[in-house]
Amino acid sequence: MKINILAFGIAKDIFGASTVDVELVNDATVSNLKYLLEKQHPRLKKLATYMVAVNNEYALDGDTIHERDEIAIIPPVSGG
Amino acid sequence: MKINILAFGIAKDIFGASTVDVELVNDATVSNLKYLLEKQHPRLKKLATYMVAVNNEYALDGDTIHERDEIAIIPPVSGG
Amino acid sequence: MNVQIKLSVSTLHLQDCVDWVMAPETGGIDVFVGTVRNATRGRAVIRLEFEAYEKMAVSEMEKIAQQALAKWPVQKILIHHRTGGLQIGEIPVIIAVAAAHRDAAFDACRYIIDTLKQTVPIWKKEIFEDGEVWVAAHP
Amino acid sequence: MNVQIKLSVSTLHLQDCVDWVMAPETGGIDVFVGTVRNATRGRAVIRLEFEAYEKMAVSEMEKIAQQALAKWPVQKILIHHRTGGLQIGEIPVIIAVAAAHRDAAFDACRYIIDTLKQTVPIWKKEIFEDGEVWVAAHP
Repeated sequence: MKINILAFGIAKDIFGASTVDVELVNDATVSNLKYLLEKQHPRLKKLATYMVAVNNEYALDGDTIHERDEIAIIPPVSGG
Repeated sequence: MKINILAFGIAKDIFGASTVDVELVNDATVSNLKYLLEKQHPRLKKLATYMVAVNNEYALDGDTIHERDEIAIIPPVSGG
Repeated sequence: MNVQIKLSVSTLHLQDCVDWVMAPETGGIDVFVGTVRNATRGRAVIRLEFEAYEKMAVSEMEKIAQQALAKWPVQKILIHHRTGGLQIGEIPVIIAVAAAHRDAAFDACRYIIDTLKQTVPIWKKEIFEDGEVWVAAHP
Repeated sequence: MNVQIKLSVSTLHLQDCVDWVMAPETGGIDVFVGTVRNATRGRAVIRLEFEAYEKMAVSEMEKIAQQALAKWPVQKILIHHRTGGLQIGEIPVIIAVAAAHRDAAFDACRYIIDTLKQTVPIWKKEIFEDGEVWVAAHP
């Protein structure tokens, strides 16, 4: 399945775009997604940390990703 | 010496006036003043507590009172 | 000057208070706004009367501000307090503290209101439909 | 409703925020006002850019407000946050918490700003004369 990933903050700079498409197998995990993204964009590994949000909720590495989920890369937040 | 005492809050109600005159010996202490006032106005003893200010500073029982000092009775404060 | 203390018979203005403490090097401001509650222990309050021993109240507030400046890395402190009659919803006190970092602003602001309520010679009378009470006067 | 959350590209209005949380049964309001500091680690900041993952940011702020309501006896909570470009002295965030008693207002307000800075997907870019940095991105 092709998943469109939203990027914010420095992740947008790293991807060079506010979204990127990733090809994932069905029932891929957040961890699988991170592995793929880090292979394509090694600068992600230089971040202090980053999270993945699935449908507007922070996801755990073992959570699975389904078609039509809204996926976003959340680099370290700095609001306030 | 005759000292004019300022009263605030409930102390004003107890004295029935915003100031009262008290006759004190020279070098009378705050403690002497309280004793006198409580004799004349026993309701003072019903207060949760009260302080005496000498020249706009909280005074201790042993502090002495001099002519022309500004003396005030400070019942429990409740600002804010 | 990094401290502003005021006793006032007229309405306090929140925006003015915050504008006064704000500076280019400020990162956070904590503001405490007191309000006149409509009830005390279930009894309806009609209005409040505040009385102050003005000169001493100002000097005690100044002392508290100086203590806060000594204890925490804060930049500016403002304390405005009303006197006279206040209706429900009016503002008896505004304390604003600006700091480069917010922890100091929170700590100092809370210290100031806590200490003000213990030491500053200001008295509040609650007026009920059937009487009035000087707050905290009796045990 | 006892919670108001807003992300806004235009100026935040302090007085409106405090008016919204104030109620007849309120005894104290604690307000945190963030401001744009003119320097970070000695380096002059020209302006800031805030970016938000808007839908998630609002839902995370709503969660924090609900947690605060569950943890402390507070009456109303308001969180307003800016997005887009801000100049020095402008206000990125206002948090206002009303309670019958002030301790709860202070505790809840501080919890909200501390948690917001950890969990709400909003990002701040500091723009210097000679470059720009996404705050907190790198170790």
